Amino acid sequence: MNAAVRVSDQPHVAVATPPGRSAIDADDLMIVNAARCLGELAAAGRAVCFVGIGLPSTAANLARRLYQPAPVLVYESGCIGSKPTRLPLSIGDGELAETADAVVGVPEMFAYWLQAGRIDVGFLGGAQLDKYANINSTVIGSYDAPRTRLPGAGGAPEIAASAGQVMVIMRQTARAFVTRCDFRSSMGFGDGPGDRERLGLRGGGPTLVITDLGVLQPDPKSCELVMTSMHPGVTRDQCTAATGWPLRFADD
Amino acid sequence: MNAAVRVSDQPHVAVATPPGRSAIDADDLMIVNAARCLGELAAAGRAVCFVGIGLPSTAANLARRLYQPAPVLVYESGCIGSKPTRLPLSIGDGELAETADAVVGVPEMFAYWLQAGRIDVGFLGGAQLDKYANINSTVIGSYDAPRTRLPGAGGAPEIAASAGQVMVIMRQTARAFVTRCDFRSSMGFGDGPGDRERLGLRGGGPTLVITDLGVLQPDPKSCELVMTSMHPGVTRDQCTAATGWPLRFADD
Amino acid sequence: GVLNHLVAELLTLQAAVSSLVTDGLTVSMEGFTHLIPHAEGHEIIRQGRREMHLVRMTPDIIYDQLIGAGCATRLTFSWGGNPGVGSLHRFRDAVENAWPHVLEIEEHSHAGMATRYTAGASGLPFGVLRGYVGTDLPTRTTTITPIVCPFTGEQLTAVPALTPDVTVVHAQRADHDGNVQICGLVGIQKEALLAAKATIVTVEQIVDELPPTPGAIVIPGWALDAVCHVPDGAHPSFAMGYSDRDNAFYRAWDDISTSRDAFIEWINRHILATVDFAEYLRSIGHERGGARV
Amino acid sequence: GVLNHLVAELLTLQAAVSSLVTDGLTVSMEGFTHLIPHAEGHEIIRQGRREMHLVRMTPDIIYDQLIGAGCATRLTFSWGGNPGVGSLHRFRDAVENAWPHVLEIEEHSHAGMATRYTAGASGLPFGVLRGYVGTDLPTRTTTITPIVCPFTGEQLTAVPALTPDVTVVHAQRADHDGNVQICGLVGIQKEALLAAKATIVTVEQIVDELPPTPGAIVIPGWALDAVCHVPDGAHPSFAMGYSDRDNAFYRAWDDISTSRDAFIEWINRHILATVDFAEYLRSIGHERGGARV
Repeated sequence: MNAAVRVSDQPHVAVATPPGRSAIDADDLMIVNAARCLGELAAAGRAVCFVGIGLPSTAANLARRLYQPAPVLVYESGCIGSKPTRLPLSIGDGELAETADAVVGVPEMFAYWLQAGRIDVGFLGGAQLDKYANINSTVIGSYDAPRTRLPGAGGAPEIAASAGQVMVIMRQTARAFVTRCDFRSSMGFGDGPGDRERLGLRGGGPTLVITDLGVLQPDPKSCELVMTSMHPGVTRDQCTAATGWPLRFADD
Repeated sequence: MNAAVRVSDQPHVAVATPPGRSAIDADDLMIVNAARCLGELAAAGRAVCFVGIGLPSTAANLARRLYQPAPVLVYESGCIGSKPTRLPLSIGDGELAETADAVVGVPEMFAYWLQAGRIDVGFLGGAQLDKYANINSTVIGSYDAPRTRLPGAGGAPEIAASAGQVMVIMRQTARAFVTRCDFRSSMGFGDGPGDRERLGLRGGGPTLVITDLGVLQPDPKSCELVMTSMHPGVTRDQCTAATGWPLRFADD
Repeated sequence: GVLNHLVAELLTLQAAVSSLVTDGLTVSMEGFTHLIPHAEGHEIIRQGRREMHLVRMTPDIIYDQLIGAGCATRLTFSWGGNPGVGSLHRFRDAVENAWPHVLEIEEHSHAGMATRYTAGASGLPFGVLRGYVGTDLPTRTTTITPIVCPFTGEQLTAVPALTPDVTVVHAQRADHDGNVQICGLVGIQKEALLAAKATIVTVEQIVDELPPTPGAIVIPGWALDAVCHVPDGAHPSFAMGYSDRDNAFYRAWDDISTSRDAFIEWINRHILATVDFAEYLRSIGHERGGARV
Repeated sequence: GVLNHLVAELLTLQAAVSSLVTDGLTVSMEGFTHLIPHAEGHEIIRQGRREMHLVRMTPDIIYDQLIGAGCATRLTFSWGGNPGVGSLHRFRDAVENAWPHVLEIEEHSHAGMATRYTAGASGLPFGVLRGYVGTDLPTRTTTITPIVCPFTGEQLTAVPALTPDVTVVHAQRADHDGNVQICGLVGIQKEALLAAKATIVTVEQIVDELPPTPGAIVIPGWALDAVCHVPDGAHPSFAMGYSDRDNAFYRAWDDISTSRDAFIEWINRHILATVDFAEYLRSIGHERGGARV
């Protein structure tokens, strides 16, 4: 159960749905966007995905149905190459094991498959995201006297460290897209360019943040997340208002 | 394939059979003696044995047929609780896997089962044994310009380190029972009392050396191997002549 | 094992808990998304254990109940949510409000917990991983420290072995020697068992002979201590081949656990007022499916 | 894999060796007592590879042949005997007499080799074990060094990861995507494969669908490079379910390999003069049993 997938599991930080967008539309948009990206990666032969339940699982399964070559689904519960016929309700769903090419134990999953660099794409989400794509899924407020205690890091620190690339799926709000995370549960680009290399992280880090308003990508030079596309009908003002740092747009 | 079991695999160090003892008798005596010891350990609930092919496997299987509770046979090829109906020819014998309670990979065998201290009894043998029960199964002569290159340590260093106790099975000759091993492939009591503790070895070390002439055991104080019993018809002179160090006898 | 070296003993769960689980112990109850040993958790609540150090990758409902019932003073974990539903309210109430009392936490990542159990199972004092780097976890958790590769000079992370006093898991089957077979998602159970000083395994079924099963692992009885026959003992989790995950219960737990009063009433009625897990299952109106293999 | 990321390619063994195994590489051919990839060893001899660094826990007949044929200049190993028979004469001749040329050796224990492969498969630069302590191995092998536990201060032993350029194993079956199934004694094969930069797997059989099999493991094709159909490719070793160990051959090898002349003649006649492993098997009069599953 990586923190990635619990976009809907973060209580007390739920986002009020703004006028003109329904919750279902937002999720669907994010799923379709993520699935399309996975299809492109699969075509390039780089789509072994580490997925959990929720939007990433839905997106990965959608991509598996739509694209050939299909992405390979790896669930952190131990299933490699699962091909579920229906969407699983939990990462412990029997269907995931029954349709997998291989089922392995948890230590092997994290050591031989994730840590060794065999995962092309990891998914993350959380309660807070900062402009360097660091994520908080641990605590709102101080660690010792939390305002809201969240579930914690789970698989996220090592997904963020070792996956070939990381896709973040989160609803975009000023409360969630913050200047600085209250706690850094997983590392994006740290405090800016060069931090990943300096710390010896082998994975490529975040490449896409897929939101209900559009897509953000890290600027190749500054590593800062920049809005690179917006869904039809979404305005720059909407995006700016939904972001806690001074948001840049790619075509500026 | 631990070095333990290749009593018959050490070429060029074969022992000329002395008058009055046939090769078969010698092996049989050693096997029966070892089986009896395992039976006693099983009765005390301490007989999970790490065995390889050869005399230890024969002895352990004999004990398994003779005693109740029976010793548990663990083969380093990955078989836990094997109950072969015929004596296996190699530790890769299919029968060992088919009759095992569990089959595990080699890393797990050495880490979770041997290193973690779950093995009560390990067996060792080799080309040379010294009075502190250190064993050489690596090389006769110098390492860089060997007179005889032997197979090497195999599983022996960690069996010697981690098994609850070690039984050595070797034919007793002055050429094999030496003052100092040319190479220390596995550790008995090192250079004497306190060495195992000092080095942090968790297993109890050698408790019995079963030979074709009788049994040697380490003196509780000096750790030196002392002849504690002789087979019927074997004389002290025979034992002394077959030992490269000044051999002591338990009832001296 | 501690009770008898060459076999595991077949015991009632009541007897296993009362002989092996005492106040103040470090206890791990594992099962990653599958085979969560809920019956054992209930029995510990029933027997009123206190000041336990609970260890588990995903605390889940099983530890929400133990924490809310006041059994634990310390928790080592990596992800504490109600999977697919949301918060663990009793866990949050303990951490946020110290109710029913202070809960000290030691927080890791999944990979770190897996490394710690593996070190424990291997008889090593620590394990090494590429982990935690760049996160705030090492600033809050003292059991995370850098280590340098003696060959390459590269800096990695070390974590200490987990060696629980008692590990508890649920499995599909055992035979009369206490050899235990786990099928499907095998999770971290083998490592958690082999890392522990004492072990309890609850099983769906006791069989004369373990059927060879694709994807199953077997832990020999001589490496275990107590085996207890508790059908459906993972509920609301599941045992592949025997039961399905009770997703409705996971959702219902959100309501039950949100308020302290509702929680206390539920614990009183369904755990403290029942004698065992079978009666608990009847008390919540749960029908057992029975073996489907 | 290096050839194509999402699947393993089904190739002839000749093509796999010529594209992936070049002179001077570090090559591991694993199979602990079972599934020893002899066909691959032969093909490397046939293609005349030189200056290889061979890695294997138990060099066995497969490396005796490669060493005697002059393919190797370096050997990393833990036990070099002919199991149940005696010496590996070509290995001994190389170490004792530098024939056909000097063979540099790097000697470990089984536990150390297993730890090294596991570190390699895990993407770690080193592994830790309780090993080698009190032996003379650390004085002769530079890749054994002490390491101190950062939590307890206890001294343990570190060994560097093994990351072969190519790992080769033999297995029972593969499907058309190159997913490989290994049954029975699974040894160190998974770790050796996952530690390598490139991989070749020879299999007894290519099937449409891998049959669920108790005790089997599967390595997904996307984690492998080349899969080659070579029936009985482990001979004189065996593939559980397909063939038995040819104990007579192991004994016969003692005579064949004792003298340089007899060895050279055997290699010329049975490996260099045959085009592939099937012809080799006919040349030694070995009848294939075929699948017995």
